[in-house]
Amino acid sequence: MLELAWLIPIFPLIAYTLIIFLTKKSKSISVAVALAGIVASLVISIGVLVETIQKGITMAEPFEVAVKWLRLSAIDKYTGLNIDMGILIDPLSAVMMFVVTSIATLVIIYSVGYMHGDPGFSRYFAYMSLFAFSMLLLVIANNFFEMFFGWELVGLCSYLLIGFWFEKPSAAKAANKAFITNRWGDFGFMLGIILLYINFGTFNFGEISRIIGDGASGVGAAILTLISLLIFAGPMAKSAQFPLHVWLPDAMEGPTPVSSILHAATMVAAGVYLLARGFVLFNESTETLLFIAYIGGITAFIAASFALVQRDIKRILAYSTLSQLGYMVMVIGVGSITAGMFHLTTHAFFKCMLFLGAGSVIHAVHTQDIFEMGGLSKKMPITTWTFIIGALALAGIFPLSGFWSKDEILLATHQAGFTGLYWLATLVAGMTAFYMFRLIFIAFFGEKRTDHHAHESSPWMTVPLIILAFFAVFSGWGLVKMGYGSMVFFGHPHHGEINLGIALISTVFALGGIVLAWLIYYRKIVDTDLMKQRFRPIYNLLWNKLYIDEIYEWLFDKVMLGVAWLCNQCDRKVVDGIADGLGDTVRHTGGWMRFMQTGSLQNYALVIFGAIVIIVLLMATPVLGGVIR
Amino acid sequence: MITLEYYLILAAALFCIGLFGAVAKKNAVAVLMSIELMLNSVNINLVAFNRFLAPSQLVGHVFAIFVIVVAAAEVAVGLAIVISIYRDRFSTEVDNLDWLKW
Amino acid sequence: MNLSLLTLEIVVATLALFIFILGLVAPANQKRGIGYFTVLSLVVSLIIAIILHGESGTAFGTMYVVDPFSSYFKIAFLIAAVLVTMFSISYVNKLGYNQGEFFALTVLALLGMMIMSSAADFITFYLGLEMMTIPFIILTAFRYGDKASSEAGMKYMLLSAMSSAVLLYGLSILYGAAGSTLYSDVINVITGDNIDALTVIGLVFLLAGFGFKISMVPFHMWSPDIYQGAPTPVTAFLAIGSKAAALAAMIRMFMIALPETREVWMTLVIVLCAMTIVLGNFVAIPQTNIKRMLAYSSIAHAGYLLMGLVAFTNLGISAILYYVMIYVFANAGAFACVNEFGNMTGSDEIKDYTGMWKRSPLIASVMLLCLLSLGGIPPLAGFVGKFYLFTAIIDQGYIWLAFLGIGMSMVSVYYYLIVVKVMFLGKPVEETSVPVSLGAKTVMFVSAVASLFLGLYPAPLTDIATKVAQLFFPM
Amino acid sequence: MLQQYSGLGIYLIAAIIFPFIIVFVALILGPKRPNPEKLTTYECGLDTQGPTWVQFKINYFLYALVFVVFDVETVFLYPWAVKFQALGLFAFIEMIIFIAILVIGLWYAWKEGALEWM
Repeated sequence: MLELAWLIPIFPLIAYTLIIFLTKKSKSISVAVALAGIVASLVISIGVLVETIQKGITMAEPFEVAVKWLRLSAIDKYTGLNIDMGILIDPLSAVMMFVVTSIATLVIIYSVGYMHGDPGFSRYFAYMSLFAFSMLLLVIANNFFEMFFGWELVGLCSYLLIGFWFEKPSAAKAANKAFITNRWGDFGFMLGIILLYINFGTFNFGEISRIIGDGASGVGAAILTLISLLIFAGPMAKSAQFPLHVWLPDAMEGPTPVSSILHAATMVAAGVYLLARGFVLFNESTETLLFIAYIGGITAFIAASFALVQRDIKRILAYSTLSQLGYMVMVIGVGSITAGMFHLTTHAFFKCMLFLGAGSVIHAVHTQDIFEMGGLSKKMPITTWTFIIGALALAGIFPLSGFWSKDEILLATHQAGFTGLYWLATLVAGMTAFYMFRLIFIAFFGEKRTDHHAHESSPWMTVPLIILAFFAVFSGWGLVKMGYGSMVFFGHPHHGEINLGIALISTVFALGGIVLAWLIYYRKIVDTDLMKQRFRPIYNLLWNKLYIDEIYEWLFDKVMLGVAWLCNQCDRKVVDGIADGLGDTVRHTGGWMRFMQTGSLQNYALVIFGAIVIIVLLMATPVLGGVIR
Repeated sequence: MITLEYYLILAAALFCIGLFGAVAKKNAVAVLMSIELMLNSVNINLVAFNRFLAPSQLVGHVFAIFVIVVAAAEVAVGLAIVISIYRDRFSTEVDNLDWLKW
Repeated sequence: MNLSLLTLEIVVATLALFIFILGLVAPANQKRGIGYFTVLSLVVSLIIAIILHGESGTAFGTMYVVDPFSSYFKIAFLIAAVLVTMFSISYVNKLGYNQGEFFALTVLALLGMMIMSSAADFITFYLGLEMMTIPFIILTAFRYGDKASSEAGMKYMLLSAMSSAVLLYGLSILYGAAGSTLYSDVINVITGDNIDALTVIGLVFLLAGFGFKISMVPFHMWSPDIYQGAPTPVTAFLAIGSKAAALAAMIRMFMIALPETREVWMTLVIVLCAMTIVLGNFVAIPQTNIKRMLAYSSIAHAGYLLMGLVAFTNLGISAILYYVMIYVFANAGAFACVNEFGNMTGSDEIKDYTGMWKRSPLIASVMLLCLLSLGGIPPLAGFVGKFYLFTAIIDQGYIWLAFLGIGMSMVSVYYYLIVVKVMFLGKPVEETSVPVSLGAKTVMFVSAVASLFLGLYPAPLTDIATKVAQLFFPM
Repeated sequence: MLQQYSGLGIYLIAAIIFPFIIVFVALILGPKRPNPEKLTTYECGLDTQGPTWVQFKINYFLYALVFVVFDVETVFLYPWAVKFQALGLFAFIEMIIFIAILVIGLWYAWKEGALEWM
């Protein structure tokens, strides 16, 4: 099986090509092709996972194959540029690939029901396959460059899929926002890996960790910090960490299955995966790790607080995704990739399920405002119960999957001695439980507010929900039993024993959140509007997400477009301006500078010759080395 | 005794006069003529250098001849375009050439 | 003298004259055939060029050098010419007059580029330059009765005449300093220690002349106007060929003749390169006319290409070579789209591209590919090219320049996305579909496939580029 | 010493005498019938009316352009002619090609009607 691992990304690519070039016309065939592609990858990745466990392939001795992709031989004193395209199979990538393929399969099945009757039906499945390809390429990559390649591709797919319903201007706007925000992250990432290459002479993960392990890198601590910080810019954008988190909530403009797989389960987790993959690098610089940890903590907290007041079901889930991603990044920052990846895995399942559930709700009631829903528990039992399971898992209630991974995170944070972050995280756990059950009590159990004719969705949509629910319940416990900690780790294997104290505290917080939500939104012991009035400023602050978007909009308009405008003016007007201005001044003194007012053509000429004169003068001065002696 | 410097200074002066004309003249034909002046200053340079530095071979002269010929071709094209512009706008003023805004 | 070295040039020159005659003798109703003939014969000469790419030697003493470097660029020019002529056929037929002249002049310009790429002597270089420029001037003003076109022609003619005067003045001074016009002599005479003020001035003038041709800030100002006013195929050829040819000549002159004077021009080139990148990218943002936008983006790309020269290493030069090739394909594709759309609607305004996805999926998708390739998004070729260049300069320690370059390429994505957004995410102003001529279809297909393939599997081309670049940095 | 310039001297004398002979011949052979028409001053003597900068006919410029080009191209013929013996066959063929190209240009001008005064 391992030899076939390289096929895992290829199948979806083939599916994409087929759909685009051949089967675009026929919806059913396109679906079949997309499904076939992803299922094939799923089968192989299961095989790979099993074999990885059986053969005892560890992080230390991974299975690696590579082909030359770009070879520029080094000419004596000039360094060359050697880039491979390879596959790297170790528990980390094996598990990740299983997660991606299984979720992609379920989501594609779900989409058949969800996208039914959409004009862009085939195009949708083509994009989905393309995304699967890029994501798997990113996961299976054995070097930073290849990873960056997939990284950019998933960005492109997310752009295409967010803007899928481009009739909606908001969708178009969101797509651009997401793409451009991510470009700024990639900017750092790209610069980082180039610097990395210049200093280490390789992109390959294995070789880099070897070089660092031997301590023979001869790279200064400062430059290592710089590199790791630059690379972290990538995850900050992709995993929507504060302050680059603004694009993710808007990304909910896309179709809900897209939000579930790209912007909840897998793509946004790519940043976390990168952190785990390149951890050896980040581990070299304590400053970077500290930065990562606190960025994660801040994200987790502010996102949870935003989620408290949202009305849009998808936005609530989006902010909870943000805060969970914050968890993962934070815990990797404190040094435990085990906990981070563990939570990534469990979160992928239950968050994907929550989104699909939300999708099925939206499909039924055609609104996203939870205050317009209510009373759905009767009409859509399956959706309701799966949703509740997901919420419980997210809240981290024993024995659902979320409990185990969240406990891991809290434990790791506590053991690493970040007491502040630990209490913050625990608090966030409570907030999470609160806003999730606020959602549930309003949308599913609250009295019916508008007359929507909700009905349970088609089996295409419910079956994946049920399967995911199964994962949401058992994946955490199962992975612990499988000894996840001894498979995916950095340095020494990590055995996930339950620390009763921490587990208890977090559970108490979670239950507290649920009870609070129950009291406020089900029993209505307090008038929410009154509370809104009482805490108006805070409420507004949270409702407007601390005005961060507005600040960015302002910055973007004022600064970037301003600079553009300025350059443009320079290029257009200044020449004329100077010319005319001078012309005006000298017209009175005499006509000898009339030429200053001639048409633009001669102003170009003026600029050319003026530039020459200035350059010569500069050359004469020591500024440029005073080459004229 | 006239040394190389004289020629170079003459050429430089000629270049500058041509330059002034090129940016100062309003009439496209006049601009063309000024550009010719610039090219001729180059010719003076070339011939002078050849005479004073490498009189043995005639590279400078050959270069000058080529410059003259190419300049003639350029002028021919230039005048043709001037004519076509005149047909459009009934003027050969370079100031009027601002339809293509920046 | 071994004339066989000149086979390609002779073929192309004969072709140009033959097309002229064809334009004279062909009856008016059959003139459209000339275009197809031109494309075919250019393809043939491209094949010849590929067959002959191996050989090297010098002709006319050492005035004219045929080596891998020149062959590489000649192939690039030929590809550009083939693509441009392919999609210009429909344009010229729509124009309806002087088909023969149009194609003959295009081929003549091509000949000029070829001569530039293998000139190893000031005179030869100058002749090649003018042989390229004068046909371009005529082509720019090709639509008579069209004010924009004739004005663009006028501006281009006057400004390029001035710039060549400047260039010549510089050359004459260098000739004076070196006592010879042969690169092989110049390098021996002008060495690092005997640079006097006059030489420096000569170098500056020379750089200004080159800067004009490759539209390097602050000598770039002509290009947006000319690009906008000229007929679209001419704009395409101007953007691709003229720039590449000037760059080729510049590399050869600065690498072979004037490497000793690096301390003089390197700082200058670095500064101007940075200015070019910044200004080109930022000014492209507010543009409303797509040809102007592409003009500014091509200014920015001139800056990126100069990075390779700044690096002054094998890596840098090979990066330039690779980038030139992908730049040819990406731009040809984009301009083919612009051309077809302009043919039908007569408009180059970006806002008229609204809903292109509905009106012509082909144009929309090819435009998307080409623009993203120019913007440097994986897996398209532009990404590899940019990566290549940035690696080259960071390797030489110009991290700030790479930082600037990468940042600006992010900015560039922004204004490319404006077009993409308009094309894909907008309601079409009118539903009528845009017809695409066969030639343009071919160009679009070729350039799209090339941009994709060279991005997914660049190794073959990069290997060639590295080998060619070793010419300047022998092992 | 002087002998070698005698040819030149003879040529000079002939050149000076020849115009006189022509004028003389015209004087004795030409018919003389004067009338007022002929005796009026030539018209450029009149004071002009309207703008003096009249626009020339376009063909005038065309002639000018064609002339300039061909005139200057011939500059290459002089060095070649001077060194003809030394340069030999190869240069000869080159010059033939050069002239052939010029001829094509002329043909083009002709065909495009640059030479007709319409």
